[in-house]
Amino acid sequence: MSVLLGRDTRVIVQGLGREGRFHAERMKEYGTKVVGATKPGAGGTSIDGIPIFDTVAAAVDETGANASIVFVPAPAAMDALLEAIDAQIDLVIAITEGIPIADMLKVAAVLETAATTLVGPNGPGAITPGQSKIGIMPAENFSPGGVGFVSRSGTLTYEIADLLTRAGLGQSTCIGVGGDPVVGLPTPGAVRLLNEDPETEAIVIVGEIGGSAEERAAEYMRSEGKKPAVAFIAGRSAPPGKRMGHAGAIVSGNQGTAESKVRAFEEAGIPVANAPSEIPGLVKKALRHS
Amino acid sequence: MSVLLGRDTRVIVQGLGREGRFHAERMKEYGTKVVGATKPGAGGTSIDGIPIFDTVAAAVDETGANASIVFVPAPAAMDALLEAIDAQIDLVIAITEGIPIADMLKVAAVLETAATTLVGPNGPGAITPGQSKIGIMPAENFSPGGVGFVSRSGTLTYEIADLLTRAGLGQSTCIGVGGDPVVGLPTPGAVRLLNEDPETEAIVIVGEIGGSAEERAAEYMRSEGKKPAVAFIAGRSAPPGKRMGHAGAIVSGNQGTAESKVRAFEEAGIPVANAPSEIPGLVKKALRHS
Amino acid sequence: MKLHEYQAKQILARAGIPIPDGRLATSPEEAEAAAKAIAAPVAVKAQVHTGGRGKAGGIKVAKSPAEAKAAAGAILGMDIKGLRVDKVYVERAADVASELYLGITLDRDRRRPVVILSTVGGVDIEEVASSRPDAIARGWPSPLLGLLPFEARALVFAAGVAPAQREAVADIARRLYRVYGESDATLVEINPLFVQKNGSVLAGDAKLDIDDNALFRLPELAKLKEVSADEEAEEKARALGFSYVQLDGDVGIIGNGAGLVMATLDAVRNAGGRAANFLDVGGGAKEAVVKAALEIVLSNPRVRSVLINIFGGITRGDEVAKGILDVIQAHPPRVPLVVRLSGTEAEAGRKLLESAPLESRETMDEAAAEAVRLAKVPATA
Amino acid sequence: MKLHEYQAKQILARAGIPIPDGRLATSPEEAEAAAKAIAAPVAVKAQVHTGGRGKAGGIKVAKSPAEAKAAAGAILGMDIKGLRVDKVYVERAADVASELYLGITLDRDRRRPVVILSTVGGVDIEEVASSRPDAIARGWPSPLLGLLPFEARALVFAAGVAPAQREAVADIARRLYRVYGESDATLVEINPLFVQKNGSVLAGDAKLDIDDNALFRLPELAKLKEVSADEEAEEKARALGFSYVQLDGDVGIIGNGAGLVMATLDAVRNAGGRAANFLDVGGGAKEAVVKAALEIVLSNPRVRSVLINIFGGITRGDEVAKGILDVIQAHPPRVPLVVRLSGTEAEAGRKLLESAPLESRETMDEAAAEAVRLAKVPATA
Repeated sequence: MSVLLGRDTRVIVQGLGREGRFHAERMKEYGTKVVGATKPGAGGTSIDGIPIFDTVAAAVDETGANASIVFVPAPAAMDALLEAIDAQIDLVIAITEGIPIADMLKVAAVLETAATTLVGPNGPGAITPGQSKIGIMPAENFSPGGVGFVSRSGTLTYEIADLLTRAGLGQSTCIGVGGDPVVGLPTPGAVRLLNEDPETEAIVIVGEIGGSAEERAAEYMRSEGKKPAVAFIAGRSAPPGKRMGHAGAIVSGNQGTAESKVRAFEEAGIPVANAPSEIPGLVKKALRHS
Repeated sequence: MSVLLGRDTRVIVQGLGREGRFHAERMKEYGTKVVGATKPGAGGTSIDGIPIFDTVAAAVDETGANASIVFVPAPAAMDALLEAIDAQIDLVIAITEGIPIADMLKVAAVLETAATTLVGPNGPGAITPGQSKIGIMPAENFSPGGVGFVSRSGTLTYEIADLLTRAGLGQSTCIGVGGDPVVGLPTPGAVRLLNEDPETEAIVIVGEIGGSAEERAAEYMRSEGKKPAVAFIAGRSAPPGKRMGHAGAIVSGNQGTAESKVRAFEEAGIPVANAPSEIPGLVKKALRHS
Repeated sequence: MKLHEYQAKQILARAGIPIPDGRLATSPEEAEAAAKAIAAPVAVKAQVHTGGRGKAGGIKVAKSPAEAKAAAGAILGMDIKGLRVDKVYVERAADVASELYLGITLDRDRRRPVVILSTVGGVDIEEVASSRPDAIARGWPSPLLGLLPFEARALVFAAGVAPAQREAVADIARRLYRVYGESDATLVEINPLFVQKNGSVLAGDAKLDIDDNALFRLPELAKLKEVSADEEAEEKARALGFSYVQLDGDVGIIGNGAGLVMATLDAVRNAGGRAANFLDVGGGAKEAVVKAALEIVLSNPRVRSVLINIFGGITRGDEVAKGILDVIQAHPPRVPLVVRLSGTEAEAGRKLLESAPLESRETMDEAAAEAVRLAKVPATA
Repeated sequence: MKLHEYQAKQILARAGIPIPDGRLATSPEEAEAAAKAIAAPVAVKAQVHTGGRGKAGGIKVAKSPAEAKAAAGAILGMDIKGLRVDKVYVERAADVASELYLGITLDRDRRRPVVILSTVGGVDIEEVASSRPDAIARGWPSPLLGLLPFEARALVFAAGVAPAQREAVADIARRLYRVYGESDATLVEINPLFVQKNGSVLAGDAKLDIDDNALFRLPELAKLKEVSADEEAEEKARALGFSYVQLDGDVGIIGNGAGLVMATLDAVRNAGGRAANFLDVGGGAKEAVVKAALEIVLSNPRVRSVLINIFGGITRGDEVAKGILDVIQAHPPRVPLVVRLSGTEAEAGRKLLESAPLESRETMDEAAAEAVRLAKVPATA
């Protein structure tokens, strides 16, 4: 494995509804070890060949799962996340969109002293190409290699993975940190994981307007960066005060502007692409110069 | 120092009312470094020669205090304790009686991941004789030496310290863990500190009816005990269902009986005194045989 | 502080927990009217602050208003474990299929609330805990987050609640936890929690004990406080700032500090006597407090000697001595006094007492032995 | 979701925060009656979901009911930043000695709420934050414990609140935090928080923005939702499950995934054009959704070309293609369409579109360039 997930990662699915079933199937096809799922009251049965448990604790006990993917609808998502954290699952990936901020603040407070890494919510998940995929990304756009990739966006991640793959740049691990204002593993933390990963040779950081996660990631790379990095910021043309889909993608006052983020990366010596299509070229150039 | 407190411990007083002032004076007389006190709104002044601060954080910043003693009345005590924990004070000693259990449960939950050791509430405090006293115990009953001493009671602690001192058995550190059902450092944790303290040669454990802290302490000593110990249980003649003053001192159903505690100590090879007056003799005997 | 079943049930109902239709009655006529209004078989239940009322005949089923009147007539005025029944609760009888136990209290070792659920209800849960530990499920919610849905579900699965009742029981558990938190409860219990033949779930009984230390912030609950006759002395002591528990021996005990007083009780027993009470005057006891304490202890007719054991810390021996002198000069006590002073200003105190009509001893053991001896001397005068 | 000042103030008042006496009015006559009832000088304040109403003339002081009537007549119907004023709030004028700022919002970096207090109130707090950072005190309470008394005190000391108001301001801060928590606020603000000449403290204005994602559990607040004319298209889109923001360019944009749509907007700008909107159809977009999205985008008269950029993950390219074909067959669009499909089933989708009257491109950059070019072609027919 590169970071977070690899061949030995054993995953359970929380929320095996229509979407959960569809993606569990895709993950299994990819080779991800999907070892169980939770559905209160259906414990002991199986769905699509996946053993079902009443609780996460029971699933962990009986399957040795060390990761979980959460599709539980927003109103019950906090409970699902806290259940996974309580069961001391190493990696929890939350796909769910629209979780109230107050709920995520509670989850974040619990995470402060928990052993779990939460990726998401409202992201596509994470993938270590060729080994394990825990998420909803179309696997065919990804390929194994040395580019670590962090993104706040979903489909933009697929787009960029596709461009990298076509350019012959495989990926070590891609982490979709999620588009909400409060996420479990924000961009700087994800960048740190890749920076410290021996299998990652270069890092691509895809940010968007809103918040200051990109500025903090740039600051971190400026002082601790061990490998070349390339950045892209989506939403450079977005006007202030308008929320661009993601609850986190908003420029309010002088907070969260694309300019500030681009400047931060440039000050850290990290080239910023004007369009996703420029990223592969910048990565190649950066690798040549490092 | 032996454990928790010693010559270099710097104490602030939270709640400098009548009782707080009286005991601050006694502590200073004993040689305890009382470096400040908090009284919101009176910051910058001084009382009885003690500099006053508006907040615990300010007091810590300016005095380098690493301990605090809390006399704040019960309704505001949770806030005072959380303020001290938030200021990352190493040792907090709570004298306050009558704190609601729900408040102490919150404090206990915060302590789970904090750096602070809380002794009390509803106890006499702690003393390392000859070095530092943070509490309300009459100092003249204590003397320096090698007997570590843990107690759930206040005046009974003075009584037994007096008996030990008269018998020529000085004390390393005496810890009054407090008589409430929920305390910061329960008996087993206090016993562990003394067991691992190189300056403590023998341990006296004074328990009382209610709860199972004594059983757990006995269990701990049975498996990890490095030095001789002697126990005493107050309330052997108390009938079930009657609360003996301390909110924690109650036998309910088959929980918390003196018999169970005595048996646990005996099974751990720890002699149990029938009266406080027997304790010094048992300690001497235990030290001879060790 | 204990609440009556009917009070506890009102609080549960406000939290959205289903309870049977019920009405309070203080006379047979009111009970009859209540049964008429409910228009179904009812249970007539004594409202007293003690357990075991069922075994004592304090609960009767009535199929008609007339039967309810008769039942109330039999129960009202009854003595249950020393408590007189003044009120009955008339409640629609449930159509019981099975009984569960649900309770929340403090787990001192874990320093967390513990939620206990069992499919063996209607009985002493401690008995079930020791005879069939597997029949009991426990959960320890964080006091900062409350009982989360997943924790309630885990309990329901672990206890083996039938599928049809799982959701309802998990929901009731979460609501009960809210009651526990919002009313600063030390114990809240639904035992039995009925499962009716139609599948619905309903609180059969309810117990709610409140943390006395939290009453200052619970004005509504504080109003419900009732003091029974045998608790009066204890309440009076509490009002004076010390704690008093009546026991059944003949040596009156006064001391400072709960542990020291307990040890004094033990010392009396070691000397072959029996304590008449526990009385802790607390820290910093002043003259007036000692005086009031003596009066309370002497008001117990069984007391044949009084042992005062003070180890001075905050409390000063001379002040205690003055209090003792004052009260025995004003009202010479009807029984002998033994005093043991130690600690702060003890010597000054002992000096003050030298010429007083009482026994002074240096150690707790000696003082206890003397008090026990004096209690056995036949009363003179 | 934003609340009006009068709604926010009602919520603050219920939480025990002092507010001036005030009444809502929708006509000059009602405003006159309100001023008469208040019987003191009043402020007549436009109730619109935007800031800066003061500068726009939306607040007037009136010394008599007649003046209040006149003020309301001037304000009602006014246009403030494109919003029509339908309601005014008539409020007793405060006797202001000084103004503070108090607000609570989310600190994304710390993942905690942040409470902000400043003795410089009544102005843009972001301006104060950059020009006089020391005039602002901040605290980050734990969402599990709420704003504790000691934290509120620390804020009051750090901000330099005058001794006479410290207790009141700390108390209001704690109550405001409760409002923040209980109403799932993303922002709650009292600016200015008045200190009156008699020393009392009072909310001068109030702002309360609610987390839309939490409205499902806030039925009372959800009822207060108002949709202004210019937000209608955005609301319609939200009801259909996708997000839409109107902008002022002429290239209509449809895409899936917020990041991809933002990147598409950027690509349009890179190609020298301007996007007319942001529209994210979200994940798993089906035929019907694409159809509805096209209709919404085309309803904007400024749109001169439409760029559809779909990268298939959950969304399948063939389904998107079918949706496009359906809608252009039923209602041939008045402007040219450029489609870029990639990812899952993209090839199948592109094949379906081959004979359709639209432009298909392989990359985002090419598609954006084509859409910009077509928007600049003068309209024919």
